[in-house]
Formats: sequence, C-alpha cells, structure tokens
Amino acid sequence: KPATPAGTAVPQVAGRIESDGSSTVGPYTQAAAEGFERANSGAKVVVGISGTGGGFERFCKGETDLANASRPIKYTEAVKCQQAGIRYIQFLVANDGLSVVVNRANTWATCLTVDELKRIWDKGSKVDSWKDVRPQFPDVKLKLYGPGTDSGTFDFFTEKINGRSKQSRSDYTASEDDNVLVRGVQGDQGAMGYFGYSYYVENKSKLKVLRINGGGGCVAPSVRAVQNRTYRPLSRPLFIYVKRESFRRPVVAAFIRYVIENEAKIATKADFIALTKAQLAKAKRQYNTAIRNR
Amino acid sequence: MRIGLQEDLDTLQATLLDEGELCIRSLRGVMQAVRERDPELADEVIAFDDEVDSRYMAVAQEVESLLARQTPVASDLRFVLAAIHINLALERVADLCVTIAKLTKLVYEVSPDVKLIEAFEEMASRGEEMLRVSLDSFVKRDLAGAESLVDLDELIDRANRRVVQHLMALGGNPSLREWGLRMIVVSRCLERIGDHAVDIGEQTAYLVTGEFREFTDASHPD
Amino acid sequence: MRIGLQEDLDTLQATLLDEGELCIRSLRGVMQAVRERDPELADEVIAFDDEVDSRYMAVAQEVESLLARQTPVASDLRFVLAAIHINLALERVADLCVTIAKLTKLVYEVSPDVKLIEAFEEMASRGEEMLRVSLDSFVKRDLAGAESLVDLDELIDRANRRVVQHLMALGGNPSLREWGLRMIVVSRCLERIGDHAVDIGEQTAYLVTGEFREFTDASHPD
Amino acid sequence: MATGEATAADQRIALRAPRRRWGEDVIKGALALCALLSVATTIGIVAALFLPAFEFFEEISIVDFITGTNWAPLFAPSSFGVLPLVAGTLLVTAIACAVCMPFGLGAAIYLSEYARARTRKSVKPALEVLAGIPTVVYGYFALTFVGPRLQDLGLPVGVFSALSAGLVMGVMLIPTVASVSEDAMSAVPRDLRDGAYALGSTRLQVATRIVVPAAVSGIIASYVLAISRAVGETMIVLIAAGGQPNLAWNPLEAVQTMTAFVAATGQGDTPTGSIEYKTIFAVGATLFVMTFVMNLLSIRLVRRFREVYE
Amino acid sequence: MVTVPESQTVPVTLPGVNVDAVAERGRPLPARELREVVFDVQGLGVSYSGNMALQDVSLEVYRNFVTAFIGPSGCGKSTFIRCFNHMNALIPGARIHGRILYHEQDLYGTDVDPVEVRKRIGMVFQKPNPFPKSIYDNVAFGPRVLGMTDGLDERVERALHQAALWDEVKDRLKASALGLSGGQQQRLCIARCLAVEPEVILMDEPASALDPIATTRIEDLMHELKRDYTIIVVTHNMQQAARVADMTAFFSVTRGGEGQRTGILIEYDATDKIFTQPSDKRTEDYVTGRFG
Amino acid sequence: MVTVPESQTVPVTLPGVNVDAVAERGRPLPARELREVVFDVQGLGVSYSGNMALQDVSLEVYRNFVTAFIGPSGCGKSTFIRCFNHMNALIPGARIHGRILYHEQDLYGTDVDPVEVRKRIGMVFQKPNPFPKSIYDNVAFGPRVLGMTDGLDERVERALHQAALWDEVKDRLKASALGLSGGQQQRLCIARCLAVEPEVILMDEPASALDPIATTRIEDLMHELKRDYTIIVVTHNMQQAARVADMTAFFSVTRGGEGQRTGILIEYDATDKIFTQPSDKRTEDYVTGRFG
Amino acid sequence: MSAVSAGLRSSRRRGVWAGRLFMAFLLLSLAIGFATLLTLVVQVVFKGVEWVDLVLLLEPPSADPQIAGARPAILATIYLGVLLLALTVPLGVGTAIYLEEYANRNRWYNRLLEINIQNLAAVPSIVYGILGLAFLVRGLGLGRVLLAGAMILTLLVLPTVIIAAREAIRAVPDSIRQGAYALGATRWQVVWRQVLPAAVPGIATGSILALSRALGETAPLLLVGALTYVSFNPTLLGDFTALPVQIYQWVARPQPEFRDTLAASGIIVLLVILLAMNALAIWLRNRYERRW
Ligand SMILES: Nc1ncnc2c1ncn2[C@@H]1O[C@H](COP(=O)(O)OP(=O)(O)OP(=O)(O)O)[C@@H](O)[C@H]1O
Ligand SMILES: Nc1ncnc2c1ncn2[C@@H]1O[C@H](COP(=O)(O)OP(=O)(O)OP(=O)(O)O)[C@@H](O)[C@H]1O
Ligand SMILES: [Mg+2]
Ligand SMILES: [Mg+2]
Ligand SMILES: O=P([O-])([O-])[O-]
Repeated sequence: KPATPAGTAVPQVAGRIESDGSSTVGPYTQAAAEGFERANSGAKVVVGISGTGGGFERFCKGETDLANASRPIKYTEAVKCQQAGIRYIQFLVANDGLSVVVNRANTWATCLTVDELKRIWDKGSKVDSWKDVRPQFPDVKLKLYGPGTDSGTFDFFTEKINGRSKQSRSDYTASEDDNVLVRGVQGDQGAMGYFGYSYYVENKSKLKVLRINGGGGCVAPSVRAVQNRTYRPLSRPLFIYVKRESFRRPVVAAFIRYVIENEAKIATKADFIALTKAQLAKAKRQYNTAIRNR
Repeated sequence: MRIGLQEDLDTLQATLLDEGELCIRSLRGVMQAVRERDPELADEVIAFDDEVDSRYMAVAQEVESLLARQTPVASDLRFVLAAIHINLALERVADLCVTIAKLTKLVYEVSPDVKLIEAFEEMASRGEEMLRVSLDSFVKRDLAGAESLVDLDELIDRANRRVVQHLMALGGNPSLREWGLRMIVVSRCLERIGDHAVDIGEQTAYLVTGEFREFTDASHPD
Repeated sequence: MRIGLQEDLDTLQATLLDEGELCIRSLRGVMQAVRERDPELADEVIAFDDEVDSRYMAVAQEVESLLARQTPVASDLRFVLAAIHINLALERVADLCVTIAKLTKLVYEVSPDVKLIEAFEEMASRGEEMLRVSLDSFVKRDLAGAESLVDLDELIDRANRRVVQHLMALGGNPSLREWGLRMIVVSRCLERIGDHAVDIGEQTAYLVTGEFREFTDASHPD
Repeated sequence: MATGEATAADQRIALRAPRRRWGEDVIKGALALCALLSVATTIGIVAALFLPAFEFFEEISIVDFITGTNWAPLFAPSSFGVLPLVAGTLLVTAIACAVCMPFGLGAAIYLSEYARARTRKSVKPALEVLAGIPTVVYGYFALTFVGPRLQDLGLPVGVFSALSAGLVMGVMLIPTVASVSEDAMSAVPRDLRDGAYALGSTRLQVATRIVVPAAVSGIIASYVLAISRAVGETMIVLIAAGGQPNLAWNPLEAVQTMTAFVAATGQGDTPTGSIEYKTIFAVGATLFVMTFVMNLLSIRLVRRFREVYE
Repeated sequence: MVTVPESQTVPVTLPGVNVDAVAERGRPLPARELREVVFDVQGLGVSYSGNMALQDVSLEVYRNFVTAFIGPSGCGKSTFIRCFNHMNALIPGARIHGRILYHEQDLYGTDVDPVEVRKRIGMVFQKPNPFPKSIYDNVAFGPRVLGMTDGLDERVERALHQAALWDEVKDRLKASALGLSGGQQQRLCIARCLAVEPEVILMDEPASALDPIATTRIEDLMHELKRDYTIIVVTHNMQQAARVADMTAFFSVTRGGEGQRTGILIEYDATDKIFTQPSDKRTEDYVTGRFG
Repeated sequence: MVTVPESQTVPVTLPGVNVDAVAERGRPLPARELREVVFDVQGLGVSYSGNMALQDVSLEVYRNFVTAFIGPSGCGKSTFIRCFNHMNALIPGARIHGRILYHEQDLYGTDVDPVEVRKRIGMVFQKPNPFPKSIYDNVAFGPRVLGMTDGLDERVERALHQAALWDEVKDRLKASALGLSGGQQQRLCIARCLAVEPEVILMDEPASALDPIATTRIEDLMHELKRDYTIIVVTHNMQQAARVADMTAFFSVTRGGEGQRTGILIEYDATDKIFTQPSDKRTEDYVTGRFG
Repeated sequence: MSAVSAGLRSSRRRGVWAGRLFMAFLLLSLAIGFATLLTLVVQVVFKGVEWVDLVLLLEPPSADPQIAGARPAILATIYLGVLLLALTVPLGVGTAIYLEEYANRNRWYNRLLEINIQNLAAVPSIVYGILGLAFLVRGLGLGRVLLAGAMILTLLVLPTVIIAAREAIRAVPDSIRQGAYALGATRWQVVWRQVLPAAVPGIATGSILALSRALGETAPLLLVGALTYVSFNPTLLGDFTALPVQIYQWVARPQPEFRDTLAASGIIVLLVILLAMNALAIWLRNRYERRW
C-alpha cells in the first residue's frame, strides 16, 4: 500500500464512519475515504448511495455519521433531525456545474439563455422543435433528457431555471443514471439534456456542451468558470453533513480534516470542481470552530 | 358375456346332440337287422359306427380346445365335464349297437323266438326313449326329466330279466341254445343302453345341482 | 414352475393309482369268490365297491377343482382329460367285478366246470396284468408299454372265445345251463376288464402323443 | 415369523403404542411454523405497503389516483394519475410476452418433441443460464446494443424505448417459459403421442394438436410466471425504458413502469414522509394488488384446465 | 355312407340343435392355401442401437384372422408389432432388417410414407390413451389429420358403433373422453382407430390395464371386428390369446454371446394347436407355466 | 371296511404312488371349528367423505390360510384390505364403521396405535414399490424404523430367503433395488414386509403389474408363505384367486338411490366352492365371465 | 376395405412443407435465446476480460480504476449465498414438507397458505426491498447489515424454493410412502428416511437455481442498504456491499474505465459464480435424477 502522503503529520486514528446519501456526492466521499483509509489503517469508511433524501432520512435517525448531499437540507428534513436531537454541521466540499449538452451533430445551438432554457423545460412547455426555441434554428424535433425527478440535480436545475424546485415539464426521458442520459443525447440529433459536470467531462468527445447566458454572457461550464462563479446560474455546491455527536469521535474529525486538506485532489479524482479559496477558508473555519466546540 | 365361450359351449352341445341322434339311428337300424335277420343291414350298422365315432372325436377335440382356450368354471365347467361323460356314454351306446349287430350276424340263420324278439323290440324302444329323454333333459337342464330315467330304466331291467328267464326256460335245441347264448348278450346290451341313458341323466343332475350323485348304485340295489 | 398345479396333478395321479389298486384287489377278491363259490366273499366284494366309488368321486372332484383353479393346457390338460377317462374305466372295472360277484352269488350252489374256472382264472390274471401295465405305462408316460396292451388283450379275447365255445359245447344239464348262461356274462365281464385296460392305454398314448387314436376299433376288427 | 405362542392377551397390549410419540407433534409444529413464515411475509408486505399507502390516499383521492392520466408526483405542481405507469408496465409486459410466449413455447416444443435426448440434456441447462444472468446486465444490453440495433433497422425509435426493454425482457423470459412448458410437455405421456402417430399424424400435428393442448395448463402456468416476472422486473426497465410516464401505448417511445418508478424514487433524494415519498408505497401497493389479482386469476385458470384435462 | 335309410325312421328331433349351424361353425381354420395373406414377414430382425432385439422372424398374417403374439417379457413382441406400422421409426437407434410385405408390397421400401402406412394399419395401445379432448374429437382426430373431413359425423358415429360404444356415449359426445371408464376408453381408442378405416388393427396388450369385465368386452369386440378387419394382438395373458386368436405365434428369448438377449420366433400355428399340442418343447413349457 | 384280506394278495405296487401322501394332501379344508380366526370382521363399512364405498361386510379370516378377495372394479376390495392395517387412516375423509377384531381385540379401539398394527400386519402393493435404496437397505428399513436393529444382517438374510430372493441377490445386496426386474422387485417388497416379522400379510393385486412368469413365482411364494403367515390377497385375476387361495370372498357393487355405488360382500366360501359351485347367482355370473 | 395394393407413397406435399416451416420456427425460437446469450457474453468478455485479474479479486474498491477491486463485494456475495442456502433450504423444505405431507388440503387455511405462497412468488423483488427496509432494517432494528440482506433475499426466494421443493416432493411416488407406512414407520420417519432422500435432487436443483437468481438481484439489496463503498471484508452483522450492487454503481460512474471495463469484468466474475452454481445444479440433477 502507498505510504501516508507526505506532509500530513496527523497521528493515526481508528474507527468506523458511516456515510450515506447522494449518489452524486458518493464517488467524492468514496475517493476521500479511500485516501483516508490508506493514511489510517485502522479507519473504515463506508459509503452508501440512498440518494440525498434517503441519506438525510438515515442521518436524521442517527444511523449515519455523514450525509452526502447534492443540495442543502430541506426544511422538513431539518425538522426531523431536530426532533431526533441530531445536530449537524454542513460542509461544502466541492462544486458541480450542471452541464446542458446536445448532440454533436447539432450545429446550430451553441449558447442558450436562461429564458430559452425555461421555455424549453418549464411546466406545460409546448416546445417540440428546435425551431420553437429560436426561429433561426432548424425544424429538428427536440428530444429532452434529464435526471430522475427525485434527484438533487433535478431540484437544483428546476429551481434555477424554472424558478421553482420540481417545476418542470414531465414529457422528457428521465434516468437516475447519468450515463444513460449521455447515451440518450449521444444517440439523437435533436437531443438536449442536463447532468453533472463530471459526466460531461468524461464524455466530451461524444457530446457538445452548450454555453449558458445567465445574464453575463455565454459561458461554458469549466473548472474556472464554476470557481469564479461566471458559470451561472447552474453552478451548484455539494455538501457533506456531519453529525455533531460523531464529530467528537477523533476518526470522524480526522476524516473531515482529511477532506478539507485534500479537497482539491479528491475533487479532481472524482471529476468535481474544487472549492474556491473563499469556500475552502470557510470550510476550514467551520472545522476549527467545530473542533473547539466538540 | 364371453361370446367366444358361449359359442363354443353351443357348438359342443350341438355336436353332442348330433351324436345322440346318430346313436338312436344306429339303435333303430340294428333292431331292424335283428328283427329281419338281415346281415347286410347289420354290416351297415357296423359301418355306421364310424359316423358316431367321428362325432365322438369331434366332441373330444372340442372339449380339449374349449378347456385349453376358455377356462370354463362353475356351471360352464360342469357342462364341459358332463359333455365328456355324455360323449363317452353315447359312444358306448353306439358300440353296443355294433355288438348287437355282430351277434345278429352270427346267428341270422336261426329263426328267432318271437316272444324274445318282441321283448327286444320293447327294450330297444324303451332304450330309444330313454336316450331321447336323457338328451332332452340335458338340453333343458331339466332335473325332473333326468330323474325320471330311473323309472324308465327299471322297465328295461325288468324286460331284461324276463328275457333271461325266458332264455333259461328255452332249453334243448342246440342251435337255439347258441342263439340263446348270443341273445342273452344282446339283451344285456340293450339293458346297458338304458344304463347309459341313466348315466346321461346323472350328468344332467350334476350339471344342474353341482353334486356328484349316482341315481342307482350297482353295489347298493334298492 | 407352478407348484400348485404340479401338486394338484400329483395328487390326482396318486388318487387314480390308489383307485387302480383297489380295482385290482376287487378283481382278486371276486375271482376268489368265483373259485371258492363263496357268497360271503362275493358280498364283501360288492360292498368293497364303495371304496372304489369313493376314489372315483375323489378323482372327479379333484379334476373339477383342478380344471376350475389351475387352467391346465397342453400336456397338463391332456393329463387331466386322460385322468377323467381312466377314472371312468377303473370305476367300470370295479363295477364289472361287482357284476361278477352278483352272478357268482346267483349260482354258487352249482359245482363249476373246472376247465371254465381255469379259463376264468387265466382271464382274470391277464386282466390284472393288463391293469397293472396300463397304470404303469400311464405313470411312466410309456407309449410302448401302453401299446403292448393290445397284444395282451388279444389273449383275453381268445380265452373269452374259448369260454364261449366251451359253454356252447356244455349242453344238457339245465342247472348247468343256467350256470353257463351266467358264466358267459362273467367271461364277457372279464374280457371287458381287458378292454378297459386297453382304454387306459389309449389314454396314455393320447397323453404322450397328443392324438386321439383307438388302438382297436370295434367296428373295424383287424 | 408368526408369533405362534403369543396369546390374545399379549397382542392386546401390543397394539398400543409403547409411548406417546411427542417428537412427531413437535416436528409437525416446527414445520407449520416454517409455513407460517410465508404468511408473516405477506402480512409484512401488506403492512409495509398499505399503511403508508393509506396515508397517501388520505391526501390524494384514490379515484384520481386510479383514473388519472398524468403521472407527475415529483413535479410541481404534482399530479398523481397512475395510469401512465400502469400503461407503461403493461406495454413493456406485452412486448416481453410477445417475444417470450411464442419463442419460449417454440423452444419448448423443439426440446420436447424434436430434439434428441442428448441435445435436450445439454441445451436445456444452457438455456437456463440465460435466466440466471443478472438483470442489470440485460438492462445495459438493451440500452447499448438492442436500442442502437433497432435504430440501425431504421425504426424511429429513441435511445430509450419500451420496445428495446420489452424485447430484451422477452428474451430473458424465454428460458422461463421454455423450461416450465417443456416440463409440462415432457409430462404428457408417450402414449398420447404414439396414439396420434398411429393415426397417421405428422410430427407437426402431434406437437400442435396433441402435446400442446394436453400440456396447456403447464404452458399457461409458464406464461403466468413470465407475465408476473415481466410486471415485476425492475432493472431492465429502469435502465432501458426511459423514465418517462407515458400513456401513448407507443412501443417506440420511452415509458416508465411501476417498478422503475419505485426503484428510482426509492433511491432518489425525496425527503421521506413527504407525500411524494409515499407515492412509492401507493404505486407498490397497486403493483402488489395487480400481481395478486393476476395470480388469483391464473390459479383459477390453471385449475380449470387441469380439471378438463386430467 | 349313412345307408340306414332315413325314410324308415321318423326324423329324430332334439331340441336346441341346429346341425347345420354346427357344421358351419366348424372350428378348423381354412386351409393354408385358402387364406389370404396380408403380411408376409420374411427374415425380419430389429436392432436397437446395434443390439438385436428380435431376429429372423418369418411368418404370414392372414386376412380376417386374429393373430396373437405371446412370449415372455422382453422377447420382442412389442418390437415386432410396432414394425407393422412404422412405429419403430419413432425410436432413435431402431433399425429394421429383413422384409415385411404388405399385400406383396415392401413396407419398408423407399418412398413408402409412414403416414400412409399408419393410416391403413391402425394401432391400439396397452394403456387406453384417449386424447384429452371430447369423445367426438377423439374419434374425429384421425380423419381430421388425414383430411377425411367429409361426412365426419357419420364417420364418427359409425366408428363408435363398430366399437360397441355408441349406445354408451351417444348422449355425451362432447364430454371429455377422460371421464370414461378404463374399458370405455379402450373401446374409444379402438373406435378412433376404426374411424380412419384401416385394414389391419394392431393391438399391443390392449386389455392388460383393464379389469376382467372390461377385458371380456374388448375380447368380444375383437371377436366381432375380425369379420371386417385383420387383427394382430400382443398379449401377456395366455388365456386371452387362447380365447381370441385364430393363429398364435410364440416368441422366446435366446441369450447370445455376451449375455445379450434376442427374441426369436419359436412356433407359429393355429391357436388350438399351440395350446393343446404345441410342437416345440419351449412353447409347451411356456403355456403350461413351466418356464423358468 | 376293506375286508378283502390283504394277506391273501401280494402287495400291489404301482410306481409313483404314495397313498399316504395323497391322504395327507387331502384337499378339503379343516372344518370351520378347527380353524383359528385371525380377523373377525363384523358389519364393516367404509365411507369416503360420506359416500359409502363398502357396506356391512362380515367374515372371518383364518390363520395360515390364503384368503382372496375378488370382485368387479370399484367394489371396494382395496378399500377393505386397507382396513386391516389402518392404511385408510392416511386418506383424508375415510371413515370406518363396524368392527374388525384381530385376535379378539378391536383393531379400531381407542389406544390402538396404527404403527403397532402395521408392524404386525404387513402389506404388499400392486406395483412393486422398492425404495430407491440398496437391496439391503430396503429390507432393513422396517426393522430399523421399528428399532429392531439387533442381528440386522441375519434378519435381512432370513427375509430374503423366505421371499425366495436370496440366491438371486446375495452377491449384490448393496446394489440399487431399482435395478431388479419387476418380479424380483415384488419379491423384495415381500421380503421387506417379512423382515419385520408380521403375522399377516396383506397383498393388493400383488402380481397385476407383472408378466406371467413373475406372477407364477409370486403365486408359488404365497403358497410357500402360508405355512408361516396368514395371507390376504386382492386380485383381479380370478384364475389367480382360484390357484392360490383357500378361501375366497366375492364382492360386488350395488347401486344406491342416487346412482351411488356401494360394495357389498356377496359370498365367502372355500375357493373350490366359489369356482365350481358358487351358491349365489351373482358369483356364478362373475366367475364365468357373464357379468354385465 | 378392398385390397390395398398400392398407395403407400406419400400423397400430401403440403404437410411436408408445413412441417419444415414449423421446424424452422422452432429452431429460430431456440436460436434467439442463444444468440442473445452469445452476444451478451461476447460483449461483456470483450470489454472486461482483461481486467479480470488478481487486483479485481483481491483489492477493495477505489476511485482509481486501475487499482480498483471488488474483494468485499465478491466475498459478500459468497457469504450471501451461503447464508441464503442456510436459511432458505430448511425453511423452504420445511414449508414444502408441511404442505405436502402434513397439511390437510381440505382445510381452508391450508389452501390459503398455498395460494399465498404462489402469490408471493410473483411479488416484484422491489416490494421485498420495501418490506426489508420497513421490518428487518428498521422494525427489527437489525440495521443495514449483511444478515438483513440475506434475510430479505431469503424471503424473496423462499416461495420459489418452496414451490420447487413441493414439486420435488410431489414427484416422489405415493407408493414409496405407502410402502414405508405399511412397514410401521411414523410420519416423520417416512418423510425423513424416504421422501426427502428421494426428493433431494429436485430440491437441490430448484434451490440452487432460485439462489443464483437471488444473487443477481440488485434492487432489494439497494433498498435494505447494501453500500457501494466498503473497503473491508464483510461480517454477518456489519456493513456490506454485493457484487451486483458494485456493478450497478460502477456502471453509473462517468469514467469509462468504471462504466465499461470494470463493470464488465465484475459482470464476468458474477457470471462465473452463477454459472458455477448452475453447473452444480445441473450436475446434481443429472447425477441423482431418478426414474421410478
Ligand atoms: N426403445 C428401445 N431402445 C432400446 N432397447 C429397446 C427399446 N425398446 C425395447 N428394447 C429392448 O428390446 C427387447 C424387446 O423389447 P419389447 O418391448 O419388444 O419386448 P416385449 O416382448 O414387448 O416385452 P413386454 O412383454 O415386457 O412388453 C428388450 O430387451 C428391450 O430391452
Ligand atoms: N381415496 C378415496 N377417496 C374417495 N373415494 C374413494 C377413494 N378410494 C376409493 N374410493 C371409492 O371407493 C370405491 C371402492 O374403491 P376401491 O379402490 O376399494 O375398489 P377396488 O375394488 O379396489 O377396485 P379396483 O379393482 O379397481 O382396484 C370406488 O367407488 C372408489 O371410487
Ligand atoms: Mg411389450
Ligand atoms: Mg383396488
Ligand atoms: O443522488 P442525488 O444526488 O441525485 O440525490
């Protein structure tokens, strides 16, 4: 096994950490866990992918130490946690840029405005052809692909584009599995879809990403654009929620520390976008406060 | 219903009755020969025995085949066993006729004693009647008919005894003596034809009741 | 091997042989009675017939039961059919003995003709021999033995003819005449015992060869 | 050996059991308990599905649920007409049946009537392997192989379609149908075949007019099994059918089935306790009721045919 | 010969006797020359995957006779009877040697269609095997598959009449054949076979699964049918062969070199002959139950 | 009686005759008073779910006799024989009325344990049903379940000897019983039953699945076994009953009000009597094949 | 019925063609299944065979596809298999025995039980997942542990195993049971010593085939909490993952190394495990298959 990364003089910790939640964040946590376990041979981290909602449910029942979330906790969930006496700290661990993609054979569309996206995706939308999006587009049938209605991605996208979470037209092909969406877009000239940045990155050669005009001009998703917040409004944060009680356990604290310290490396490994300096600083602050208060 | 079996049983009975008829013809023929002292006719009767024998053989063959093929039991079996005995009895009757015919031939030159001939005639016609009755009651499974044979037989026996007395009284004349010696056998033959008819009756009784029983027992005369 | 069948067949044969033995005893007894003019002995022979009859009945019953139960075919069936015939023949032999006994009783006061008695003795001993040979060859399924009976029978027949000649020559004496008339029947009875032995032989031949065949035919004398 | 000396009195005692056989009763009890587990399972399923489902129906009219033609529980505003899911389920099932029924039966006929004993012995288990492949694998096969091939054929079919999912599901079910039907057909006594041959029938006539009718109850049983497997199948539709509730009855389009909805929503990030979350149970309960009714019908049906033919 | 002049005697009448009938019903079979040969089997042998099950059988089957095959188990009776209508062709590995001429035509010649053969030569099996269909459909099955659908109803009725079943089933032709008793089922199978108007009926132990009463009825039926058909029957029940058959063939088994058992024909003769005076010791031993 | 003095005559010797043996083998059965009653059946009836299958049967079964039950199909023979060892208890819905005394003890009394009954009263079935185990294990099964494991080997050998099977299987006791021929299998089943030393053996059509040769052997065996056992046998084969049984009971069927068929005992007598002079017309009709 | 002199030649060309067409259809039916299987396997093997190596078998999962393995998943799948066997076989066979040997089928509750089991067999696996989540994980408080997974899979396959075991038990001929009862065996002795040994091959193959299906299940395991990243070996009461879950997760990854190659190699491993089990089932079936 590779040795402990140089520079981390943290003493070895041991113990088990339970995490569950978003399937989007799962790979991130997993990558972190892998490195952490390598550094601390007595530590075990397990990662589940029950979905953000499922993760919070378990979390608020006290079953897990960490909840991976592709969106902030909702009010109803927070209430549940409170009722169960679960207190937690929210760590922002990475960024994601939801990418809107079309088929590579789509020669006409390069940049869409948020309004245009809303016209396409909003509830009751009758946009069936690219021509309906913009008159100069050809009359190619528009085929839509999007994530499952219960995913954080869907919530985020609908909120930012359509103005209200979950408000969306429903006649599109949905899949929990973003690879499936990739396939869909790849196989259909008139296709349009949206999903996490990582799926775009890994499939750059098969897809064409659209630039989004969120008021500040056309911007394509990229690490830079997300980090400097020019890619709007589809940059989104990814979180790990930590139970305060668990945080008292050295192994959990050590894990969070490991995540914060190695955030950029982990993000790259998992195809996410690393935190901005400000975000990282905030995370470190949070961590330190937590350490003090535990 | 086992059609094959019933057919076979019917055939068997028919052959037997056929044989019975031939026996009766034989008896009539031989009595005519006795009455008319006709050696040719006697010869014909002797030859006619072949006819009866062929029926006898046919019955025997049919019985064997039927037993081998049909596995008769209970009354069917009794019928077959009765048929065997009746067949034998009839064959004997025919043989007795042949014996009479032969005896007749030996003494045909001798002019016969009329009374004796009359007695023979009577015995023969009684014998014929008995044969008829016996076969008839066999066919009808008629127990009473079969039992009536005992009384009929008594009449033949009486005639036989009269013949013997008469012959004994006859005396003297040497040619007549030989004739008498022959005739006593003829009488005995006729008497035995009655016995055979009684045998047939016994078989009928056996067939009907399922019990072996001799109507009369030679060693226990009533 | 059908044990039950073979046992039944064995029993049947044993009963038959038993009956045969009794017949032979009967024959000896009645000859003694003839020789010694002993009416009591004659009565005993008459009574002894019951013994034979019981065997006769036993055989008949066994045959019926065997046929009903065992379904014999082929040689087994022929054996049973032969047994029926042999049983009848033996019973007749015993009956003939009874007849002789009765005749003896009728004439026991008459002092007999010595030559005739001798002839009877000869006939009886030949008859006994024939019965033995017939049963023996039956048991051994010995065709040659059975066929030898024809020759033996010829001897009895000859004796019978001699007796008849002799009786015919006897003449005169009225008491002797009655005696003669009775004795001709005795002779005939003895002769017929031989005939029955031949019948048994014929059954043996049938059993062995499977073919119906009369050794001699009354209507076709050779 | 008959115990010759034993008196009647001895035997009087002997006919009683020497001792009570407790073990037998205990065993019977234990076995009955095993059987009761299945009852407990059913009760559990009913409770797990129907209690939340009742809560759901307190908020959503059951009539709307059953008769509604728009399924958008997780959209805002939401809509809870289950018919599109039912339609999707039925459509995919129908396609799968269209594949597995004739071809499964064909394979069964081949194996039982045409193949030699040796061939049968090796082919049947090989076919059964097909039934053992994880359904995830089939799902991707449908998506990455069958779908594109359908497009290659020039069909106006999307990447996701009821058709490709149904076809693959059908193929997956061929061994099920073939195996159960073949068992039923092998159980048709040789006598019947001989009887038909002896009347001058050809092999075709024997197979179609004698063997198949005589085995019909087994064949129906295999069909029912296949249908319920198709209705209950999750992964293939989840991956390949496209998660789009659709009442169009068009096999070329994407559909969502009830199982796919339950599976997708079950692992999504819907907050538990929300009305949206309870739809899982409402749909699950509907699915349960559907399969239950179908099963009762099929038990009836199979029994009727049994009565006629046995 | 009978020269005793009949005129001299009053005709002797005995009740119940029909002497002519006796003569007509005469037991002896027609002489060999007068019999019409249906099958002429010449040196027939059958092997299963190389093992000879039956060897060198030659015999003639005559028209309107009942011919029975008897013999110990495994002597190849079924194998033999199945040769007559190509049923062996259904058994993988079965091979036929020698010839069977059917009306002088080679049954195994090239170009002979088993379907045609089976149409002319019907078969009834050991266990009644009615199809799980209605009584009517059972009988109509054969005509239907053979395309003889004209006047189907009459055909079915005729066949059921011939099989002595009509009266028992005429009110429930549409009922399932499986509701019939065993004996009725077997008669139905016979009717089914008669419906295609075969010339020959093969029966492989047709009554061995039936009780004695049903058996009797089947035997009676065979007795009836032989007026119109030629019947070949395999039976384990010697009494049955004895009762129904005109000719009987006795088969037995020889043990070859490596303990291999091969069936051979021992004796073929009139049934009476077989059961009263078989000419072969082995036949005698078998029929008297002294085998083995 | 025989007063013809034997001394006067040379002993008559005829070959092959043993007159004593004849007397000993005398056919007539022991008188009724001398027979030992094993089963005393009194007014027995059996109903299946309320339908009377058998009614009002009373008879006595005697020790060391073979007692046969015959009758048309469905007359309740099997039903009856299964009453003797509680096998009906395994059929749901079967109810027994009346009594069976076994050595004067009520077989259906309270406290009677079917297992004990079945130990004393063995049963052999229509189709040979060897267990799919080795020959040895088949025979040893009964002793083992009954805990009679002392001297098991001898017990097995003895049973096989008694069943006349030892010589045929002694070299392959460990081989599967399914490799035996049908007749051997049935004898194995008999051996299996003998191994638990029953007093009575019930046989329900024990030879109906066998060929004639195997049947003969089973019949011989029954003949042998009756010396030590009491045997009750149901058979369809009347000839078989006639051959093996000392006593025969004939059952028939009456049709009740609603076409319901109930079995009744018609006649029970010595076998000879049944087959030569049955006292009931129905028996006669049945045994002569004139039934129905 | 005039003499048939010719016409044994086929007269029906149409029938021949129909036969050939039908045959083609049958072959096509078979081919579809095999073609699919072949394509599938070829695709998977083509993609993944290179990565089936010691790393895959021995290493824990990793974010780096190059060093990612599936050891915990493979082990857990094997554990699951063993646990499943240990749980389903006794429960399933016990239930089957109860239903076949003990339950009185005339009682409504037993009939209901049967229908219930048939119905459970058709309940979608996802519903079992819901059940497991509600009652095992939460209700029983078992947590998301291997045992809970095994238990839910047990419930999932139990109906199938019960049905297979019932079929196997039912296939044991009744004659075997009767034979054992008649020797004085108690009910349990009959079941344990005769019925079960005879039914073992059927039970084994049925169970294994059901099991191999269960091991390929993903959906219910996801619901009861199979995790996707577990780096250590599974324990009975600890967190676990399973091979199909692992595959499912890999497939959903954006990186092609996971999505295609690693997933394919995982599928190969799973297929090998399942094939081994199927092979075992087939071997058992062929080895112990019985003919009665
Ligand atoms: N399909 C087959 N494959 C191989 N051998 C066979 C086949 N059918 C029969 N045999 C063998 O051929 C021989 C004769 O069998 P066949 O069935 O013709 O005998 P059988 O006389 O009809 O016997 P049974 O009286 O038992 O019906 C036997 O040794 C048997 O094992
Ligand atoms: N288990 C059962 N349940 C209901 N009825 C039954 C059962 N067993 C037998 N019967 C009925 O009882 C009657 C007598 O049957 P049983 O089997 O005793 O007759 P059998 O004389 O043995 O007939 P066979 O000669 O056909 O064996 C029949 O009418 C039958 O339908
Ligand atoms: Mg055969
Ligand atoms: Mg019965
Ligand atoms: O798994 P999610 O990130 O879509 O909740």
